[in-house]
Parts: sequence; C-alpha cells; structure tokens
Amino acid sequence: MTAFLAAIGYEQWILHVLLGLPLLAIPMILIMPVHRARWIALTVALIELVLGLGLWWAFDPANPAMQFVTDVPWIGAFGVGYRLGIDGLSVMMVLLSVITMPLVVWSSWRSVDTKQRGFYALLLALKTGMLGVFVAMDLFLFYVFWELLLIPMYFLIGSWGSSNRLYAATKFVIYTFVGSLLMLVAIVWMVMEVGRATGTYSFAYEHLLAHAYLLESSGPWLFVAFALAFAVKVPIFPFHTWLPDAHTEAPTAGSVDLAVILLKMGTYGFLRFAVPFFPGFALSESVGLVMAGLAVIGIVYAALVAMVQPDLKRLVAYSSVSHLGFVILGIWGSTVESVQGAIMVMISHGLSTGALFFIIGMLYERRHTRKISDFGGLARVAPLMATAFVITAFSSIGLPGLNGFVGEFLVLIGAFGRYPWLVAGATTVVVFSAAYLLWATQRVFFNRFTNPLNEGIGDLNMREIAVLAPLLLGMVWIGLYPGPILRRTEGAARMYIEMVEPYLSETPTVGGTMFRGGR
Amino acid sequence: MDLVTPVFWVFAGWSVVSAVLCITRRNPISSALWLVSTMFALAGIYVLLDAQFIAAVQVIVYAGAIMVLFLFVIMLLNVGDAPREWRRWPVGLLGVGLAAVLGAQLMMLGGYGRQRLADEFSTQPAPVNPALVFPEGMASAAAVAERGVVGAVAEPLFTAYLIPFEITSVLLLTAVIGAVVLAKKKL
Amino acid sequence: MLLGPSLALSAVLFTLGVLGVLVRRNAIVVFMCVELMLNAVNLSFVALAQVHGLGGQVMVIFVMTVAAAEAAVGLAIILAIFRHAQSVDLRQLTLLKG
Amino acid sequence: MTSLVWLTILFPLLGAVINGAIAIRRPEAKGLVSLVGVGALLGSFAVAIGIFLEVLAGDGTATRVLLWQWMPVTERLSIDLTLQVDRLSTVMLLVITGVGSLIHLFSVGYMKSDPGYARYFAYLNLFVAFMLVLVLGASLPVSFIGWEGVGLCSYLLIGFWYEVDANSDAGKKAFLANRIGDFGVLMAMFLLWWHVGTLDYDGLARQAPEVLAYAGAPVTLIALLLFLGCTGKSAQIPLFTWLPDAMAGPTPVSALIHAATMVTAGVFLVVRTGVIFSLAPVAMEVVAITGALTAFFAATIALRQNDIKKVLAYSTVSQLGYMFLAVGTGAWAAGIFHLVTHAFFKALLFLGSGSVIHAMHHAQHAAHAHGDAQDMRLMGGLRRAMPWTFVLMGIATLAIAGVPPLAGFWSKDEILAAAFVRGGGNTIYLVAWGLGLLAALMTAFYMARLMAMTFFGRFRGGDTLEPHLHEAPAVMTGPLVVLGLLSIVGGVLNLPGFAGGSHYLAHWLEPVTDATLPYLDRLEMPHGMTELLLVGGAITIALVGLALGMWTTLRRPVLTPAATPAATGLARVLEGKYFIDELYQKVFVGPTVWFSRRVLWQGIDQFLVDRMGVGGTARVAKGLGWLGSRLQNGHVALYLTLFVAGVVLLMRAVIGGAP
Repeated sequence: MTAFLAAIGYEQWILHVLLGLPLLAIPMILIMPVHRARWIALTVALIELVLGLGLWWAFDPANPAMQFVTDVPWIGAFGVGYRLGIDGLSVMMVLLSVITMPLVVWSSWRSVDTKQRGFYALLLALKTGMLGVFVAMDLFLFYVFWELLLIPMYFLIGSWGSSNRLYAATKFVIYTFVGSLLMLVAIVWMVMEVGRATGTYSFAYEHLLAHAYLLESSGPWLFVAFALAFAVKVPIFPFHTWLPDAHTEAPTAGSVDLAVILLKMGTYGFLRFAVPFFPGFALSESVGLVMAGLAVIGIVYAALVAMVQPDLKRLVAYSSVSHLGFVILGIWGSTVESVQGAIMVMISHGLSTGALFFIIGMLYERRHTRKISDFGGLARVAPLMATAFVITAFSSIGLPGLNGFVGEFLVLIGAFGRYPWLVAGATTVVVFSAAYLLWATQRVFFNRFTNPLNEGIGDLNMREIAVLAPLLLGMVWIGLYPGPILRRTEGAARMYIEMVEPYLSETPTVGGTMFRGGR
Repeated sequence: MDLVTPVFWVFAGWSVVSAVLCITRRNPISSALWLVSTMFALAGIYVLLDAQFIAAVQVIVYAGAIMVLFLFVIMLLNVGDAPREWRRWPVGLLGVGLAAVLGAQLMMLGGYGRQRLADEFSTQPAPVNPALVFPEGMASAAAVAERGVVGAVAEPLFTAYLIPFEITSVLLLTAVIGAVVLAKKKL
Repeated sequence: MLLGPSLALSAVLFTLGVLGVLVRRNAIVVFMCVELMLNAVNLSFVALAQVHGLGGQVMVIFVMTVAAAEAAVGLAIILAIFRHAQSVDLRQLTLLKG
Repeated sequence: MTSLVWLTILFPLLGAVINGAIAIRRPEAKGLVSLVGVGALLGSFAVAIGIFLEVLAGDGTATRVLLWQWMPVTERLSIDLTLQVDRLSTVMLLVITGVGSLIHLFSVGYMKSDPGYARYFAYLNLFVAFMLVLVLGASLPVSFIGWEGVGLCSYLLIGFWYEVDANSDAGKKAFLANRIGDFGVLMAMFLLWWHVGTLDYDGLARQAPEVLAYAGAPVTLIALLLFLGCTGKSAQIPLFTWLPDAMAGPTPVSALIHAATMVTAGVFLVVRTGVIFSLAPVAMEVVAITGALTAFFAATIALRQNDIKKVLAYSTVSQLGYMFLAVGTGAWAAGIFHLVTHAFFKALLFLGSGSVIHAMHHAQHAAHAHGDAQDMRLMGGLRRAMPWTFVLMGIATLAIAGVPPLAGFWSKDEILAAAFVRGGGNTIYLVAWGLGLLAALMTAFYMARLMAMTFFGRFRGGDTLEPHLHEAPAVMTGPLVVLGLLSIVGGVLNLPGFAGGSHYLAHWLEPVTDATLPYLDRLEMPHGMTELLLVGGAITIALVGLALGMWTTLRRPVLTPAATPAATGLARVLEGKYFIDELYQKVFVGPTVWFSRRVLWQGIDQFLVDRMGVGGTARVAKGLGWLGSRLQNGHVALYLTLFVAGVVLLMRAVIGGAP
C-alpha cells in the first residue's frame, strides 16, 4: 500500500487536494439545482474519505518530524507562506474529520429541508477550515483557517438551529472571536519581536519555535493571549458557557462537527503552539497548577452539572466539557503517556460524542424534542437505537474494552506522577459520568412507556444504521486494539515532551515519595 | 499731537458697551439696535485703520442690510421678551465659564512674540527673521495712497482672490433661493 | 500703531459674542451674537491688513458676504420653525435628538 | 490445551453476539437461542475441563497466553492482553463455567415464557465472557476489563424487565456502587504503576516486596484502595446496599451473578494480589474486621426479611463477609474453599427459590390472582406440592448452616479456625472470630425460618391457588440435583487433618499463595483438644440455630402480610435494613443532586458565568451606548457649549506653555 502511494506521489498533492476539493465544490453546489446539493456534498465527502484514508498508510510513524511539508511563499513581504505539514497529532485529527464528514452529510439527509444549497455549501467550507487548521504550519495560514471556521458555524447554528438559535450563535461567535483576536495580536507581536531579534520576519512555525526563547520578557503575556484563545475553544471551565447553548441550538450536522473537530482545535492549539512556544512559563509550577486545576474542576463540575440537565443535547454538551478537561490534564501531566492519553481522548471523544449527537439528532428528527421527560421506555419501540445508545453511553463513560477507557486511563496514569491529588479528584468523575449517562439512558430508554406520542417512532432505518455503524465499530476497535493509533501518535508525543522536558519544574507534590515512588 | 489713539479708545469703549448691552437686553429689538450701534463703532475704527472702503461697506451692508433683515424678522415674529431670558443652571454657568476661559486664552495669544509666530510659520528648522515672513510698514496706507481707497481693495480682490470672489456670488445665489424656499408656506 | 489694542478689542468682542451665544435662549438673539463674533473677526482682519497688506480687507468682504448669506438662510429657518413651533425659545426646539 | 484458553471466552462472546442479533431481528426463535446460549457455555466448560486436566498434571507454574498488545504506549507502560492460567484461575474457571452452565440450563425453563428470551441469553453469555476475562486476566488492567464488563452485564440483567422503574433503578444503583469501587481499583493501579512500574500479577509478586516497604504508607494505601474496589464489587459494608435491590433481576441472574460468580470477584482479586495485602498488615486487619462485621450485620437483617430472595441476598452478603474474614486472616485457601462451596449451595438455594417463585407465578396465572410471588408469608406447606425442590433446598440449608458432613461445615469451620488462630496474637481477629460465630448461629436460624415458612405449615396463598401448585419441569430441577450433589460432596476438596483429608485445596493453591509467605507466617491449624472444641462448638451452633429457627416459626401460624402488625422497635429497624439506604440517599445522593442543580448549574453556570460574565459585558456595552445617547438631547445650547469647550481645549493645546 505505501509503495503504491509513494508511486503516485501521494505526499505532494494529498494535502492540497483535501483542502481544495471542498472549496471547488462550493460554487458547483450553488449553481446546480437544489435537490442535487446534498448529493454533491456527499460525493465530495466520500472522495475526501477515500483519498484521506491513504494518509493512514502513507504517514510514516517512525519519523517524528513534520511530513508532507510544502512551503510556498504567499505574501512574501511579511514572511507569510502557504506552509503545510502533518505529524502524528495532526494526521489523526485529519483522519477523524475525513471519516466523520460523510456521516455528517448523510445524517442531515432528511432533517435539513430548508435552504439546502446554503447548508451544504457552508458544511464544505467548514470542512476546509477544519482540515486547514490541523495541517497549517504557518501561523498566518493557521489563523486564516481558524477564522474561516467561525462564519460557517455561525450560519449553521444561526439559520438551521432550533428555538433561540440566534442567541446561541452570536454568543458562540463573540466568545471565540474575542479569544482569537487576542491570539492574532500575540502572533503578530511574536513575529515582530522575533523578526527584530533575528532579522527575518516570518510566520513559519519552525522559525518561531526555534526563536521563541528570545521572547523572555513578553513570553508570559503572549502565552496568556494564546491560552485564552484556545481555552475558549477547548472549552476550559470558566469559558465554557457557550458550548451548551451552541450544541443545543445547532442542527445535528453542526453539533457533530462542533463536538468532533472544533473542540479539538483548542487542545491542538495548546499542544502545537501555546506550550511549545513558551514552555518555561506554561509549565512553571503556578501556571501548571492553575491549568491542571481548572481542567479537573472542569471535569468534575461539568459531570455534576450534566447530571441535572433536562435537555439531552445539553447533557452531552456538558459531557464534552468534562471529557476535554481530561485532554488538558493530559497535556499538563507532561509525560509521554499522559500526552498520548490526551491525543487518544481527543480521538475517542470524537467518536463517542459524535455518535451520541447522531442518535439525539435521530430522536429529534422523529419527535422534534430533546427534553428527556418527553421520552420513556423507547427500548420497547426502538431496540436497535437503544442498543446503539447504550454502547455509545458506555464508551463515553469509559468502560474498558471500549474507546473511552484507553484515553482516560492513559491521561490519569500519566498525570498521576505530577498531580496525584488532582488525578484523584479527576478519577471521581468515573462515578459521576456513569451517573448522568445511565440516569439519562434510563429515563429515555429503560422505564415505563408512558407517552403515547413515542408509539410512532420507528427504529433506525438503513441510512441511520450506516451512519452509526462505522462509529460503533471504531469504538470497539480503538477500545480493544489502539496499538496502531498509539504508534502513529507516539512520534508527536515524544517530540512534544522533548521540547518541554528541560523546562519542567520539579513539583514537590504532597507526600512526594508517597505518590511518585521510584520514578 | 497724535489724535488717532484717543479716538480709537472712544470708539473701542463705545463698541464694547453697546456689545454688552446687546447681549444683556431682554427685548430682542433693543438688543438688535445695540448691535447696530456696535457696528457703527467698528466702522469708525475701520476708518482709523486706513480701511475706509471696508468701513463704508460695513455701514451699508452689515448695519444697513443684515440688521434690517433681523429687525424685520423680529417684528414679523413679534416675539415677546421671555420672562427669564438668562439660563441659570447648568448650561448658563457653564457658558459663562467657558466664555471667560476662551477670552483669557485669546488674551494669552497676545503673548505670541513675532519671532515665535515666524518660526511656527516658516518651514526651515532654524529660527527665521520675522521681517522676511511678515513685511513691515503701513502697507494699506501705501496702497490707498497709490490706487485710492476702493482701488487698493479692488486690485487684490480681482487678481489674487478672483475665484473666491466668483464663488461668493454662487453662495449668495443659493442663499437667496434657500431663504425663499424655507420661508414660503407653499410654493 | 493700533494693531495691539485693536486685536485686544477684537478678542473682547469675540468673547462677548460667545457669551451671548451660550447664554441667550432666544434663537434670533443667538444669531445676532454670532454676527457680533463675525464683526470681531472682521476687526482683527482689518487691523492686520493695515500692517501686512490688503489681503485682510478682501477677507473681510468675503466674511460679510458669508454673513449675509448665513443670516438670510438662518432667519428663513427660524421663520419656518416658528411657524411650526410657535416659539423661538431654544429649550423647546429639541426635536432633532438621538 | 492451555494455549487455547481464549476459546473459553470466545464461545460465550460469540453466543452473546449471535443471541444479540437474534434478539433484534427474530426474538421469537427461542429454540435456537437456548441452543446457542447453553451450547456456548457447555463448549466453554468442556475446554475448561481440558485445561484443568492439563494443569492438574502440571507443576503449578502459570502459563501466559498473549492475545495481542493492548496499549503499547512507551517502553515503561506497554499493557498486553495476556491471559494467565494457573491453579487459582483454573479453580475459578471451573466454578464459573460449571455453575454457569447449570444456571443457563435452568434459565431455559425459567425464562421460557418471557418475550425478552433472546436478549436475556445474550446478556448472560456476555456476562460469563467478561467474568472469564476478569478471572483469566494476567494483569490488573486486563482483569479491569472483566471487572467493569461484569458490572455492565449486572446493570443490564438487573434492569432486565426495564418496564418497571424499580428494576432499572436497581440496575443503575448496582452499577454506580461498582463504579465507586472501581475508583479504588483505578487509583490502586496508578499508585502501583508509579511505584512498582508494572501491573502484571507475577511482576507485582516479584518486584512489589523490594519497592514497597513492609507495612509502609504506600502499600497500605494501595491495599485499602484495592479493598475499596472489592467492597464495591462484593457488596461489603460500605457499598453493600445494591445487592438486596439487585434481586429485582430474574432469579437465575441472582443465582449466577449475585451468588456464585460476580460477587466473588472481590475475594478473587484479594487472593490474586495477595502479596500486596500481605505487605500491609493493617489492611489485612481492615479486610478481616470488615468481613466479620458484614457477616454479622447482614445476618441480623436477614432474620426479619419476608421476601425469599431478600433473605438469600443478605445471606450472600453475610457469607461473602466470611470469605473476606478468611482472606483477611491470610487463610487464602480457606477463602477460596468457602467461595467454591458457597457457589454450590447458594446457587442451589437461589435456583430453588426460583422454581418456587416460578410455581407461584404459574398458580397465580392459572387462578388469575395477583400477589407478590416472592413473599414467604403467602407460601407455606409447599413440601407436598414440590418434593424435589424441598429436599434439595433442605440439603443446601443444612450445608449453609454448617452441618457436617456437608460442604458448608468444612469451609466455614476452616475460616473460623483460621480466625481463632490468628486471634491468638491479635485481639481484632478474636473479635472477628466472635462475630463469625454469632453470624453462623443467625445463618442457621434464618435459613431454618425460610424453610419453615416456605415448605412447612399450611399454604397461606389462598385456596384457589393451591391446586395449581406443582413441581418445576425437569430442565429446572435437573441442575438443582447436580448442585445438591456438589453441596454434599464439596467438602472433600479441602478436608482437614482430623477428618482424614490433607487440605488438598490448600496445597493445590500453594504455588499461587506462597508468594505471600515471607511476610505472613503460615497458619498452623489447631490440633488436638482445641481443634475438637472448635469443631464441636461449630456443630452445636449449627444445630441450635436450626432448631431455634424451626421452632420459633412453626409454634405460631405464620401471619399473611395483611394480618401482620407493623413491626416495632428492633424488629422495625431490622426489617427496614437499618435504614442505610435512606441514610445514603439523605447524606450522599440527595445533597449531590441538589448541589449540582442549585449551586453548580443554576448558581455558577447560569448566574455567575452566564448572567454576570457574558451578560455583564453586554450590559456594560449597552450602558456606554446609553450614556452617549444622553448627549444627543436636542438642546442646541448644549451642543454649542460642547463646541466651545472643544475650541478651548484646542486652543490650550495650540498655545501650550508660555512663549
């Protein structure tokens, strides 16, 4: 397979095609008659899937450096280049978005009946933005893609959402925009500062990374700017209130994309930009404690709040906040295992929360409500949907043998050395996540069949099964055989740790020997 | 014996007094008339400053035409004098305060030496001799002597300032039309 | 040389004009105070023209034409407002607000 | 053969998948379902016997079968999915597949009329698969897969009849209690990995003693955390409330999961990680005393329960207490021995009560009557209608009460003897031994009460039901008979010296348990006079308990539920199960839900962050806007003033300081 890919020069054109194809398809959608729109979107998504899967073999896990690198000057005067490249971390994210794209298009086959052209055009624009963010190796290009995502998402939530969608969409955009403006300032400041010190003004990631140490004085402020932008996206505890609204009001396609990819941009940003640029400050004892502390608060807080949500989608939104708290804990755990775990949680959260949103979307399609109290005893009427929901719920709870457990276990065991008490706090979520998900499963699927309205909902049809099947298989596969994925992301994790290792302050945890033992 | 300065101060005093009375009278007609008297005082001063033509124009146009127009309008509207004409708090006090500050600043302008003014006007960085920038001497008296009262003014008016002169004619035309349109009930 | 005193007189008259504009409530009187300010400026023009050349006097002519135009239009407006609001008291004429 | 050990897991897994598909597509194909279900178990049992024979011939060294690399993260953390077959896991393998097959057979009869038949067998097969993963796992994470997997299946099976809210609540409660326990196991794993560097059982057995100081804080913490996990899974004192509620599931489920296999996982884990426990004497004492306390309290509650399955449930909790007492004293073999014998007679008791309930259901259906088919006060005199069930349950009652020569006597006596010996040096064990004796007395009492109320006296369930009562079909009584035989013969496994035995099971398990030797002196069983005294005492307690139980129930006619007066005083406390459930609800569950709704969600999330933070900035912006608009109020004078003020400021800038 790799030979075949090398033969067709897969490395040179794959990234450009992945980015360019959706953009080319947008005008086609706008021209062609309305009912063809979704077919075009689906074909584009499937082509991207087929091409994208090649990455799995073409990507060489052994070499940790950036691969498939292209470096074309774009705005020469300011040192902005069309620089692309992927390493272990971004190849997984690209694959995840390439796989979920056709499912997203397919899941909104029936549910979206108004302004279909606009919907699918925006979805494709979103796709380019998503892929672009993970492959951009030039901070300017990264920022362009970062912003490119905001607008389609705003319209997706704004015009195809449910009841108070405008509030949610505006809140989402303002929250993210404020954060990303700070980031823009930081990027420009960095380029200027480094340019002044080294003479060459360039937005290239390697260039800035190599000279980030020069920014001693302004380093902390720049890190705070980057961190704020990414914290809003992750979302970390105090900045998370946009997520439940955005998820509840977004159409299924919107909330799946939001959950599967958009939330990972924040954590990707931390792993790629924020911490490696300013490791000294980012991993100092106080900042480390603050970030890890916020992460654990986020984990437990979101799980508790999820327990009392009346709305199913809002419950899953809070569970996403809780899951992503693990990623931040993993990043600040600063061991190869915890970073690997963080990447794993990013991938497996995509699958399990994506599937949860798909199922809730299907329920919404049938009953046009997301209130848990409106459902009851659906297992009798829709056994297949009930089984899918139970499997996804247990993968989200982190049952060993399914994908949730691998990521969480690695994060916790990796971060235990550095933050034993915080990890202990985080592990309590094992109980709360089971509580809120099982309580919800029970109130929706496994109790008395009281509401006559539920009588009519049919079980999953072939299309819906086709949407859920890959995700469920993915869950079981990653749960039992995560080896290949771990091998591919190991290079990136090791590189990250080598970059930050020298700056790691030795944190004297309470009862140091009690917890850290020989290590 | 130099007669000009005492006459100037007489006119100056007359103009200030009538100006003050103009703004303090409750009845608009009396304040209009006091403004006319200020204008006459100013005309006098213009004569002292070798601007005889301007003095004449001041009397004819300003006092004669514009103030008459004001009187017409005041009479037409038959505006009685408002009971409490002055504004008290807060805008009034603020107004007086601001006027005083402005006056003080204008006075301070007096402190501007010719040298400083020249430096600010000239573009060369080094200090400039003011005489070069501002020609000294009784320019207007010489011009009047050479070309007569009206000629002295007419010469620059129709050579250097010809275009502005034409534009003012257009301005007057629009003003007339505007006034007609605005004032008539229906065309 | 009357330059200094006439400029001072011009300043005094100008300040009185500003005072009148700010303090009086009757629109027409405010208008007259504006005329007063213009006269003060004319005075300073003429004073300087005596020393530095007749450009100043030309300016005075232009100021006068502008003052005439302004008076005409302004009074027309006041007439129109009066017909509508039956008053020229500035405190009542507050239709034009944000 | 041992290299094919993964077959034992594969069969039930395949069975579960096939039955699952049938359940969704064609749930009515009951014949096929039972064939696949029971067939899978029998296949797995056959492989188990093959492995047993091979291990029997072997010298006790563990053979490890690597399936695939599960989590190859880095050199120091690379978890492989390996199964370990040694003498301990073989014993468990036999018990699980053996008793499992019998219970599957029984379920064919018991669940015949249930629409969810295929779904039931799918879950049951899945359960056995996960239980085998737990037992055969070679490292803590692999066992953890099984550990949580059985939790999942017990959730699904307890809440099997999900139409009734109480059942799904019970399922949820069971899973949450297990999850609290899992918190302990997870934390123990992290500590172990950071300290010892490996999570394999034999790796731990070798390296743990060097790294973890004897009776040091780390090792005690690890042991206590592991024990927290066991209390969750095996329903010991703090986390036992879920087991009685778990009776909401079908009776064969109670037999398999809540008697024979899952609940014993805790005991198995303690024995498997014996090295760590032996390094932490404080933890051992905690295990022993908790076991004894649980045994005592559960027995007291069982005295006043009227639901036949609730009595058996508390009896299970109590017997598990015994096993932990045994393991707490370091008598690993005695713990496992009691585990095995308990699996036999408790499964028999549950299945027996299952066929009684089954018969009551049939009678009620036939007579179109309604009533709680599990309430003993509505039963009575069933010995005439159901002779087989009566005899076999009688045997099991004698076994559990500890009447020689049945299995129960040997295993319970072994535990009490071990506690007594250990008690010599450490008073805590003596207290534990005392509690154990009292519990034994009460066990005999409540079992006799159960037998008396169900089988003796007059039938109290209304005469319309009486004619329809008849013995359960052969497919149900068959497994009962097998279990009956095992309950009788079971004792031979580990006969002590004075009865001509050679502690066979103890020697059998030595390769596994010897790792703990250097830190825990081997227990010298009492000989001569003390031994006889102990044995005599145990027998008298058993007989006295039985007699008391029969006498107190039969001397006055048992009152039907309607007639019984409200219990008062101690009786009320016992009947209300010490109100522990209500206590947990009030102290933990209620406040957490209130706290997360009022304080966290409405308080912080909506009010603080949303209304203050986000809303706040919006209001500030609006406020500034309003201020601006105040300036545009139409007063010309105000505009002029501002104008002049502007001029003044400008002038000030132009003039600046003195010339």
